[in-house]
Amino acid sequence: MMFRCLRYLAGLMGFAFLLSPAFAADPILIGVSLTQSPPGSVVQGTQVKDGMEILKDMVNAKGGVLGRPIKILYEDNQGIPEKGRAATEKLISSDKVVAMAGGHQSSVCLAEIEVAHRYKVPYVNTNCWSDDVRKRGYPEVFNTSPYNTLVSSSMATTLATMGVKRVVAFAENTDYGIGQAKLTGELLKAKAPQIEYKYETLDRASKDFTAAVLPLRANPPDVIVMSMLPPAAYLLMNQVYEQGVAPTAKTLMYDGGGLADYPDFWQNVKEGGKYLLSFALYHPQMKQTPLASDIAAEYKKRTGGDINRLVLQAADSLELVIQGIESAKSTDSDKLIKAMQTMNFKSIRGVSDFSNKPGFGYQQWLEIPYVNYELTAEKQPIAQTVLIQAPGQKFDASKIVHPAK
Amino acid sequence: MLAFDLLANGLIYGCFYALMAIGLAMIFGVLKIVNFAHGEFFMIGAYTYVLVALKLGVSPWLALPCAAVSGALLGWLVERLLMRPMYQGYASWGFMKDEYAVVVTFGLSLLLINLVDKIVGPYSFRGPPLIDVSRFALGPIMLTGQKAIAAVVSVLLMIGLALFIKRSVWGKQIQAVAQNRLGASLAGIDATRTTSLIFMISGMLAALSGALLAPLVNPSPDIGAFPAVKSYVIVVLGGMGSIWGAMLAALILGVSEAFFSVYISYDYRDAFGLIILVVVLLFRPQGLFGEKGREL
Amino acid sequence: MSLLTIEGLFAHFGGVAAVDNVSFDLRQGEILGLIGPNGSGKTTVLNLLSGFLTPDAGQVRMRDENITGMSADRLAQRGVLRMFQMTRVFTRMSAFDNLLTAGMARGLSESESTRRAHALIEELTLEPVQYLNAGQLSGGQRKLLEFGMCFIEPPLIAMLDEPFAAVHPVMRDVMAKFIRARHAQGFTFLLVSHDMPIIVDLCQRAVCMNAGRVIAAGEIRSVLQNHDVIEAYLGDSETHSGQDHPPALEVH
Amino acid sequence: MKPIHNLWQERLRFDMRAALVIIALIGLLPAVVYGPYALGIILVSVYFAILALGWNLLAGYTGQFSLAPAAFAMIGAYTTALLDHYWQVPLALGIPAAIVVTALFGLMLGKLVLNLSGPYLSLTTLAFAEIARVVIGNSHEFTRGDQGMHVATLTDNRLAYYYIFLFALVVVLACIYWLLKGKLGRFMMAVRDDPVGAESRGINVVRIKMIAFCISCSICGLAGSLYGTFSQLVSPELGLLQQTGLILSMVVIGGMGSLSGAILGGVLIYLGSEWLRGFGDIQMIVFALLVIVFARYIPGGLWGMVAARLQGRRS
Repeated sequence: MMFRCLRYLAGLMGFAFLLSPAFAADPILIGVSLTQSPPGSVVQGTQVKDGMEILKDMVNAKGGVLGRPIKILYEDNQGIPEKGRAATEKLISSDKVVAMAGGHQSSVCLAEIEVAHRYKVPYVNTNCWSDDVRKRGYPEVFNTSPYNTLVSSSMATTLATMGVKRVVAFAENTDYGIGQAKLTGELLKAKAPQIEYKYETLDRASKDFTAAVLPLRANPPDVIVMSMLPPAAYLLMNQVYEQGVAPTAKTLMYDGGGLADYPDFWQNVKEGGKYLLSFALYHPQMKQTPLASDIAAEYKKRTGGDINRLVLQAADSLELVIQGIESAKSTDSDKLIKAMQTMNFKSIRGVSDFSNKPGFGYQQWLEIPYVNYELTAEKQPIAQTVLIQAPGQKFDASKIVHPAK
Repeated sequence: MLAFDLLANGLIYGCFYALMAIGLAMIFGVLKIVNFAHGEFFMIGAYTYVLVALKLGVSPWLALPCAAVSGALLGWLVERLLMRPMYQGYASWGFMKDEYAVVVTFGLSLLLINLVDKIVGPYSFRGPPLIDVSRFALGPIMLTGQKAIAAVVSVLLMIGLALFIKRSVWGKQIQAVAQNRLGASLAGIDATRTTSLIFMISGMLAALSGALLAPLVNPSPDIGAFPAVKSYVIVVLGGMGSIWGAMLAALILGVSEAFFSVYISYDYRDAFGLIILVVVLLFRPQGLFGEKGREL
Repeated sequence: MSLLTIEGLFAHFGGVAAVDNVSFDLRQGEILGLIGPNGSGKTTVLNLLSGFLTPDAGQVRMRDENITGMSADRLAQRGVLRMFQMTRVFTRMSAFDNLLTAGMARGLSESESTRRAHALIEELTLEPVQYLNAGQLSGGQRKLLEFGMCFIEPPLIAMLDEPFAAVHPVMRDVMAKFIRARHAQGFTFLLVSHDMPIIVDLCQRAVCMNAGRVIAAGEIRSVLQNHDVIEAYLGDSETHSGQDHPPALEVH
Repeated sequence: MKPIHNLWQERLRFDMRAALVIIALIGLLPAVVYGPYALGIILVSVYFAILALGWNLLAGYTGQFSLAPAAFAMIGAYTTALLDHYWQVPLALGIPAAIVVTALFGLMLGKLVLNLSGPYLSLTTLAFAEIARVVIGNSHEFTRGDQGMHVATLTDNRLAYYYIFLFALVVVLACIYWLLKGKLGRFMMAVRDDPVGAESRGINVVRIKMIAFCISCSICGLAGSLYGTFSQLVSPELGLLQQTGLILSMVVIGGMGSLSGAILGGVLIYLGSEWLRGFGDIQMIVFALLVIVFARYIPGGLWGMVAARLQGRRS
């Protein structure tokens, strides 16, 4: 009798033991400060969160890192630098996270890296494009995110190869927008001085850009570059279309913000989106690592939508932390930072190593793969878009389609 | 040519502004308080329109009245639950009216924004247009069908309102209460009921303007901010509570904004309306069309 | 000897001439009654004299200084005080504090105004309520309080706007007593009122206005017997509360 | 058993004592709270307490319902930041400069609005607040737009900073107390209760309003400037309308026209909203509901309730 009880007990214990071993150990905390409520871009925040969650669950299902599960603590920063600063402060100093990740708005990043720098905690920048984030030269900050210089130079090349004469850029009044527009201008001056380029800053909070668009009606440029984010970008596209400025046989719009794969893109722009020329960091035709495809599948399963670059970027920034911990064999932040600097990072989007030359490339994954494609029909999923520039290849202007009139 | 375009667009947006602002002006005229949640009335209207039309697949033309109803309902609730204590009971409240109103409506706007953000989600929707003419040339100016229709509807609404206020019994009662609450109630007008009517109208107009603009401004939970600030400016510009003043001020604002942003600076465009306001107040403290009453 | 001289005062609201070429003078140490039917412009004259309105034309001289259009607070500093028909006390301060504040506003030291405040509280029979917020006082008590606020630092001229309207008889007597006492000490009053009996027994001279014009001025009885005055009162469409039937009746 | 003396000075003294007690309690908080983050939070709550005091002086005591406190905090912060960024002015000068500049802005705005009444004043100050924010937020070249500016800091020691803020709070409180107990205080309340009456008694209403306005503005400026140096970041968001709304609700919930009320409201509400983080992403909803319920059902504010109790016991 007694003996049988013991057997049951043993059996139970054994069973309990079989339950995922990871959760025996206390979790590794990783802090994420993102936008979950207005005025910031909640659209971005949501996708960052999705990406993080998916990868985290995958890793934990495989038993976590160093035998410990990953736990992500989210803080809402409303896209306000000040709030971001406070959130980071909280995560680092009171929740004691081993690393920060997920930053997706340059203004906020710039505030947050100050904190990370002060506490010497690694900070992985998921989607802050502004070069200033790198130029601060903080050893704690690692950038798996694309950066304005990359985008601008690619756009400059594009414009040069397209052989256009006049270009007008609309930039939102953030460091991302203005930074990109300025940079594109400078690079154009170097690459193709014959191109006449000017940019206009628009208030991203504004709802009516007609007044900015109207002056273009008299004499439309060949390309209108957009360095803007939703929702302002959507409104601008609609109003440009409404005023008949673009897309036309003469004028196309060129998006430098990777808009076209936002989940709410088509529900916000209708005809305006057709013929949009887009710089993009993700395209199904890119070479995908198996992990990336798994994530895409999982994302489809969870949200029913197609994967997009931001989700992957988010996963990537988490992946960086995980690999760092694994190669450092510790969660101690100094060791972690060392490891992340020295190891070579197998990114979800292809192997990548960080340059450490000061300036825009500091601790930046330089060769982020990108493409240029054009949307040739309404409601067109990314997979069916026309690649004007396949990954790693030259921009082929001959593939660009113009509307009949 | 460009000037003409600007004028046309300015006027159209002026109409939209007017529709947004009138409701605020009315509340102002009657209660002399700032309704900080005015922008959220707009937002609720826009969302009702979008959701009813997109999710329930109802024709936009039916979604419009739905939006109106939602706005009126919200207005009624606000008056009933939050505003009433200011002029009923709470005798001691006479002196803390302003602060109470501001704080309570501030809380309300915060509540509504975040409720919608959590329930409907943060993504912005583009409302379905009332007519599917994506763009057409009206003489030299380009318009979307929606913009044209919206402008027409809002003009009609304003005319309707003006007639309602001038002709109908209710309208007369509103005027009475606005001029002298006590006097009106002595004359046997149910001031409380009139006030709640005003809130309903105000909410309805804001909601309608939200619905009409939904296809143009792609509402998101925080959409309310821009109509709200514009409306505040317009109301002061037009002279507190003067409906005609508000309408005119709205048109002026719309047009001058358009020109300012092209010929002076786009960046400071939203500051511009406010600058006009400051200038006007320097010379006419009672606003453009408000008339100075006798003190004492 | 004349303390205040008003010459050809005009004031318009939009098209309406509320005060139309009004001239009279106020002598040192007298109680001048300013009477007339509703809407005859009495209060407007008061507002003009106390600096709450600036006349469109005309002149106000105190002694030989021109004080036309001087702001209310400066006039008050010079000793031209006025009381309101709708009392204007500081509702969220205690009655005592009201007096104190009034005193300090006239430039008295705190200790001095405290001393006088106590005295006035006593004279005006306000002890029981002196620590209540003025907002909690009855209409009559507020009027008394206003008297106190005017007199905490002796004014050159005290202008009273309908001090007796809607006041309990007892209070009214206290006020009348107060005015008489002050008059005896040689203070000057401008008394706007409907209440004929009191006008008659307080004032020596009176000015009667109608439709913004002065229709009669001079020794009180002569004014009350003046044909235009009786006309004005009888013709006055609104009939007032009991006490002022046509003034002439008072006289015979 | 002496009567309840409803005398201004007495009430003020009582209020002041209570305020000092509250501050003393706040001063002891660091003994119980742990870690720089927690310290940071109570520090920010003190920041709001200062703002609340500043605004309360204007709205609660002088009855001028300005809607620009946050804007003035922002202007103060930017003054210090710009001086630091362009001319490397030491904070020892930068912070006083913020006080002066905001006072000047207050003067300008005051000249414009103080002859306006109630709603006009509110809306015009609101308009001013928005102008200030839009202009600062869009002058990328000068203020680096909504990217915000990096500011020097007084010290990296959190605790030290906490007591710097507390000191500032005490100084502000002392100044306000000194103001209120003199002539000026009485005149302010006279203006609040009845401008016309006040004028008729010989009070120069506009001048009183103007003084109150400038002082209140410069208090907000000081708070903002200090806050900037603490967070080492100033951004236009400091001047958001929501911030003003927050300050208003602090004062109203704490109790208008009361020193301790403002401080109590400032500290409690901020701590509360931090505590609400526990509710995750519905914290804003809960907060909004609390604000509404408080404003609706507790007119006198927290202080109203407490004071009634204490006064009652004293009699």
